[in-house]
Amino acid sequence: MTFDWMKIPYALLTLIIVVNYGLLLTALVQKIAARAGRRHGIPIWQNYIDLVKNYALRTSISHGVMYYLGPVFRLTGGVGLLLFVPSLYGSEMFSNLSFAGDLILALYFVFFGTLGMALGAGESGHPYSAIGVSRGLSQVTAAELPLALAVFSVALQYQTLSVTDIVAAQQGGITNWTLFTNPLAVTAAMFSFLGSMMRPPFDVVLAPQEIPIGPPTEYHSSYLALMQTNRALFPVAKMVIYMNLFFGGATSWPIFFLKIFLIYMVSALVGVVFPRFRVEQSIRWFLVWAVPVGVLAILVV
Amino acid sequence: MITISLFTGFLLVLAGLYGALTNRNILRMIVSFTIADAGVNLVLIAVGAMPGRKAPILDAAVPVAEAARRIIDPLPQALVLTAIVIGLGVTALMLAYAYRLHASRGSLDISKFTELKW
Amino acid sequence: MVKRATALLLMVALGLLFATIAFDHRPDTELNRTALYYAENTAKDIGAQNIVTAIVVTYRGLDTLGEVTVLFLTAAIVGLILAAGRPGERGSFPPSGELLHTGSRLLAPLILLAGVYVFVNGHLTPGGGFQGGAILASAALLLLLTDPLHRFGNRLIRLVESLSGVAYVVAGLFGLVLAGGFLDNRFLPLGEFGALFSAGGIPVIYTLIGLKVGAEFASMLSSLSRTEKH
Amino acid sequence: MVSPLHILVVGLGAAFFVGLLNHDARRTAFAITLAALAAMTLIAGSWAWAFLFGGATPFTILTAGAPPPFAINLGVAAPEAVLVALVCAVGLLSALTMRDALERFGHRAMAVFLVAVMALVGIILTRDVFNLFVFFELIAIATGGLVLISDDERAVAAGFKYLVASQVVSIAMLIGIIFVYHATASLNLDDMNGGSIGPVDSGPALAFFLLFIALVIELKPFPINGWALDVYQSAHPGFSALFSAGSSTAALWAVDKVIGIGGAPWLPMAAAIGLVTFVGSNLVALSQTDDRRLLGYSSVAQIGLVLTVIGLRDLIGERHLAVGGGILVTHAVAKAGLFWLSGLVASRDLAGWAVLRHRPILIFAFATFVAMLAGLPPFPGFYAKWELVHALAADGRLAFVAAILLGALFEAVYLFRWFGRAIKAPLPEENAAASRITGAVVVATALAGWAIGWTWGAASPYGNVMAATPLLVALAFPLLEWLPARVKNTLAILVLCLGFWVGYPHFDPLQMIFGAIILIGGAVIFIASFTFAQGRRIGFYPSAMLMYAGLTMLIVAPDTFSFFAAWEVLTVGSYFLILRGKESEPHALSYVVFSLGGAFAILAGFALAAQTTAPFALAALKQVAADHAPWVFLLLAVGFMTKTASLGLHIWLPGAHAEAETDVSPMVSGVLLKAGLFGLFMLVMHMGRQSLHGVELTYVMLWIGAGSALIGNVMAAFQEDAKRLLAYSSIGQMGYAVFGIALMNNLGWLMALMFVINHYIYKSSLFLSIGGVAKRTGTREMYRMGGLIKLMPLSFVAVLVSIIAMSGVPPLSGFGGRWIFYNAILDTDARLPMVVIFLSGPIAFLYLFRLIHTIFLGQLKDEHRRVSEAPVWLLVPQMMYVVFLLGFALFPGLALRRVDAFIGGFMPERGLDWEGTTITSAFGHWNPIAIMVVVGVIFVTLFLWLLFLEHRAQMVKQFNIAFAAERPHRPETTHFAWNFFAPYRRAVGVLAEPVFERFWGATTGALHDVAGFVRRLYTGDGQVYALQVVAFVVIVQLIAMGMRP
Repeated sequence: MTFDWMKIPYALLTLIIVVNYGLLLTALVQKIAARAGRRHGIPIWQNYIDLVKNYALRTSISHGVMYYLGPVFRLTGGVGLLLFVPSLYGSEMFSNLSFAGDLILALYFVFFGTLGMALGAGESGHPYSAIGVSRGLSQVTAAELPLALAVFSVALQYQTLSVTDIVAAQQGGITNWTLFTNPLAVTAAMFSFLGSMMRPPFDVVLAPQEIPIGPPTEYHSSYLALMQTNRALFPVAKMVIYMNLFFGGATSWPIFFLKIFLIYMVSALVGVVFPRFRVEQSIRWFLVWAVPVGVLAILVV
Repeated sequence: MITISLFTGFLLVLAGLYGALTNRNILRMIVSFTIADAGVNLVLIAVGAMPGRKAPILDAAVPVAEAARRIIDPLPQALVLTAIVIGLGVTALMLAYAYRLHASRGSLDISKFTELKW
Repeated sequence: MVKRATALLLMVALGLLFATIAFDHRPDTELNRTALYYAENTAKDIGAQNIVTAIVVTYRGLDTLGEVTVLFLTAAIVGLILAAGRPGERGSFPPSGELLHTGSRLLAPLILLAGVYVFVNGHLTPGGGFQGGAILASAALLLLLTDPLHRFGNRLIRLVESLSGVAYVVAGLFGLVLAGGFLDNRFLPLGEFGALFSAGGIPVIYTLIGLKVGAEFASMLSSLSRTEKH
Repeated sequence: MVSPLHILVVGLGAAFFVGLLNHDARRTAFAITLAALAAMTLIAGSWAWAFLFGGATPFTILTAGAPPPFAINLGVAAPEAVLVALVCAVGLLSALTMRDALERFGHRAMAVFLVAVMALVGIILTRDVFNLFVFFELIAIATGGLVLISDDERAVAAGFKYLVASQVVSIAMLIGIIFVYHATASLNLDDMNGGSIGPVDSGPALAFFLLFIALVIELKPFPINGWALDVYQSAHPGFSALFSAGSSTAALWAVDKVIGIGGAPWLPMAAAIGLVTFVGSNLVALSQTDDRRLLGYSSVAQIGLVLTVIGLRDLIGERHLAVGGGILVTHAVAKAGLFWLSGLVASRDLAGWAVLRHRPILIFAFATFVAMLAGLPPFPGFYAKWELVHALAADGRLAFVAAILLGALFEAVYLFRWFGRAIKAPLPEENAAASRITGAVVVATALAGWAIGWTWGAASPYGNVMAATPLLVALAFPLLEWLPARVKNTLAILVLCLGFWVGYPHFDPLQMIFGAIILIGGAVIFIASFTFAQGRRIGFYPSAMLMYAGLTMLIVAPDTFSFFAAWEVLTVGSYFLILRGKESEPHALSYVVFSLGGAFAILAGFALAAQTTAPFALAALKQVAADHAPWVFLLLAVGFMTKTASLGLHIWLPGAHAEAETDVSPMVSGVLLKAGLFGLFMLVMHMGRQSLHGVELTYVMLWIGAGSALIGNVMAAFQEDAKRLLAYSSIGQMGYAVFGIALMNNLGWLMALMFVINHYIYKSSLFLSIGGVAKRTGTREMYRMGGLIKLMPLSFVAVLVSIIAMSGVPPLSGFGGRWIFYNAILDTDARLPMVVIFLSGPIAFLYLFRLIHTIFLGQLKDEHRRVSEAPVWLLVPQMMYVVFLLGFALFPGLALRRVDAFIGGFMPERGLDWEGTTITSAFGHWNPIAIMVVVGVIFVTLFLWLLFLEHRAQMVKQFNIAFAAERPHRPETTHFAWNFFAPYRRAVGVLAEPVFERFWGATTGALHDVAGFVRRLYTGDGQVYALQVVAFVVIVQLIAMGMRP
């Protein structure tokens, strides 16, 4: 096959844009959440400071190979996820590496980083990591379900698995968005979205109070830095998929930024309103509320 | 005549069986069986019999020429001979068994010999 | 009680079955073809006056052989059983009365003679090997009664028992080789109808049967008598 | 040729002559007895040979030089010759095994024994009904005598009970005979045949009924056979052998001869009694613990089955002799062998047979006999079962089929339970009673069994199972048992590879996939077996090769018969294999019972499909008549899904796979499970969609597949035992495959095949790694392990790659399966089952992570600090699998392109496009190489960056963690592993309820209760038994009257 080498710099460009946007966005959302809680909150550039600091830290230890590779897996997952889906519709420049695969690839690649980091965290031997992983996996099995159903319903709706085609089908007016053509699917998907954003009420995995930040407990310095990068990158990458599937995609960066911000705000708003679920509660919640919607979405489409 | 012996035979069989099925004493059972055997033999003979005919012996009384019209069916008689002997053999055998059983347990009650079951 | 009731019930049912059989039974007025064949052919083929004998010894010789075997088996097994359970000590028996003694001395030979007569004439007159053998055995019984401790030679009995048996089989084979088939009596000349030495091998076979039956009964009796405790 | 008459003559003459000897000459007497029996066997054998191979023609032997019916005559034809030979041979061998006893009891006993054998011959040969009676009486009396030749005091009572019963029988028989004679004017069977007996309720007919029922009672029908069972239990095993193999055989033949007199109206009665006996006796045997009595029950049952065949002779036609004979011969040989074998076992308890393990050759014989009785190939019983079921199904007597197969299943249960006990019970100290003669007799009998199997197969119209090359190769391995295990192992590998090389040109793409997995895959697993190849490793290679032989025969089978034969072969082979595990006895049993149950379903399905055509090509399943096609589909599907351990039929799998030996687990998981999938493929390819009462069966399969996937995964997530976890995950994986097949579209099947390949690779790899870990750590409980990554790095890598592949995360090959799966379900409209599949998808992550985390990560336990890497021979195949996985991930096309094209031949819609490196479906695309490259590049880049930042990172000790600011002191308390997914269990624990286990447990429990209740009929009171006999006569008559119009 012939490979267009120009894709690489373009991909890198996308990467840089998204990372920076992610850093700002997460900070902004945290600030908003803080304000909602009548606190002052962090400065908008806080994430940059943390990142620089952690990259600069040199006191570093390792618990073993998997521990060492954990962050690499994690970030690879994030970057890969971002690059396997086109960011901007109709722009050859930002279609990234989507030639490698379609929607299914993206969906399954989500787990790549999670798995890798879980393994890394596991080798640290810290019980909190293991507990965090246990909770995270348990919750995700239920949380992923509505999304899978929604995605499948959308795929059925448009009879394709190619992200580009799905976006194409939504062009020409806001009413063509899946949001309006297939509201059930979108509802189910957004439920699942809440579950996967690690924000209340579904943040028991990180559980900042009783088990300091869950799986990554043992990570520090530049390990942590890689993860923070990912933490900025990953949600955006994920939301790109949501945007493409349900909200008509984006044809230019401004629209891109706007839509992503709005999608993020959903979970942020829910997060400031609701208290935290225990794992089994959230699982039941997904099975009782989200899954039926997804099933409905599949049946009616 | 034939009918009578036939019924008698059957009655004997029933009586013998009844006895064998109800008497717990082994010797009584054996005796009952001999009664039943006798009944069976009687039935055999009765079936062979034919009204107004003679025993199948071709002496002066029954010339060879008219044997066909004068004698009764000889076959059942031959059979009954065998049957008798066999019955006798079995009876002897059971008696011997009765002896052994009594020797082993000091009792002739058949319901006492039930180690083997299920 | 339950058992008796069941037994009774069963007998009734069985009785009904038998009754149907009996009521359906119609005695023949004419000989059926098997009987007819015997009636017509015995004289010329077998040469025996007593058709029953002819059937027993020849036509259905195999049955008779089996029959003899039954006695042989019984004798052997009775011996087996009682040998296993034989009491060690021999009780002393009261002397049997004078009358019995003399009587038996007088009778035993006669009885033996009668027995022999019965089975030698089996092909002419009623009677035959089994009856004769039984009579012989009764002689043995008599002797046992008169003197329980006296054992007439087991060896002799066993000899007679086996030899007559083997001889019987051999006689059967003669039939197979010299005449029409196994146990065919015509390996000897038929002789003149009605004479003592007639009907081919029948007298021989019946004699053997008589001896064997006698021997079997005798051995059975003696084994049984051994079980007598005191 | 010597006339068969002389068999009688010799027997009788010798008996009389032996009587002549006195007690001291018992050596001579025994010599004469043997000589006589040998002579009889010789004569009989020569005639059997003449009739089977010499083309001799039937003839009659006259006695008394007069023609029948006026004199007794004997008839000799092929069946008589064979049966007589059988009886004489059994007599001879029994005499050998009874030597001590016979000599102790002296010449009388020997004479009786001779007469008994002679009389059996007489029963078989005579054509005269009264003569039959005489011989029966001889048997009765001789039995009465021979029972006493026993060390068991209880034998006396048993003998008396037997005599009482036979008295009743003989009374009925005599009355019957005389009236039948009166009605037919003859005593000659050939003369009386043709039903000249009036209407069925007339006097003569009732008389015949008495005669007939008397003969039937001679067969010891259930449930009025207590007297016979006591004899079986208490007599000398040598005599019991004759009693079981000889008496019953002769009596059966007598029934077959006599039933002709009454003619057709009486056949149903025979069939019914036989069937009741077969099922009932096997049922009662379930709760039997005394080995000889158990054999008694089994004998009764087998004879009942033959009686059924006799009763069905108008249906089966002239083959009824072949069918009945097949069952009868198998039964006689096996039962005699087992009785003789029991003579070598001191204890009467089933577990007592463990003593045989001192002489493996006897175990081989034991296995042979069990296989024969269970009707497994290549023994005559197998062919008979096949033909019988086919004949019945063709006639639409499905109730019969069901009953027969049920009874056969009961029998299999107690036989295999017995065998398993013998193999697994603790080995007693004292050696098996060292009677060399008996041992030799037993072994000779077993070999004779194989020989009969061969000749029978050669004669059967379906072709000879034993002649199949794979089976021959497998059967060669028992002969090589003396070789050291390493040699045998190498040999096995070579054989498998050779097999693939030979088959390669002939395989179609589907067979190619399965063939590669079975043969090449099998060979790879054998590499791991080098680890355990110390000493001889008796029994392992024959079993394994038997299984592979069966699998090979399965994929190349052209017609239903060879397919079914192969199925049975692989089942029994894998059973022996599984049974080798330490704790595996109960699980092996449930495996074999489920498998045989499934096999019976398959048999019924094939029979229903084939109707009368034989042999029936698998391809002909297309043309099955529409009215019963759905049923065929249903039966076959159920049968195959027992092997794939689909929901409801899955409970055997976890134990069987988990308890098996380390190198056996991958064989039975990675390879064996594929047999079921192959069957399903065969089924749907030939029969397509079928719907029953408007329910589409493939749709039901979808649900079952989805359910299996869900339950399998959930259960796996909750296991503490690593191998059980893997076993449950197999259930889940097979669920996916079944689902794919049931999708009934191109991609669905492709996905199923993808799972076939992937599952073989990663499941084998995982079982080997985990096996290695278990071997080193001495436990399979995951929470007892932990932190092993540093000690067993290679095992860790193998597991890591395997679980990434299994989880379906890109870039490894599992993703291909998922991708095809999504495209496949887009093609169908069956949406609800998909929800279930979706639900089960992510759950895989739970158990996979748990597997690798709790074993290799976390805290190392103190007792494992010295653990070393797994044995090299275990690692070699694992590394090969890793390479496979990567390779298959990069180039799935290599395996799948041709299959895709092949499937296209069955399916309307198009499959995938394999343009260059991109794989395109109607909905999306996927480029494995690109994915691998992209991910690789990103990963490496980031890794280098991290290396640049963290190159001075220093390794720290185990407990150097920020654990609430203080140092934990014990790995046990720090290693979070036990009940890892507690919250998940709290949420969905209801799914882990052992519903099906309870169901099957209740079923078996109920059966045993019934058995325990029914057998209270056997009070042990001889009088009650006699009462039962009379009652039987009456009741049968009443029922018969009730049934008749």
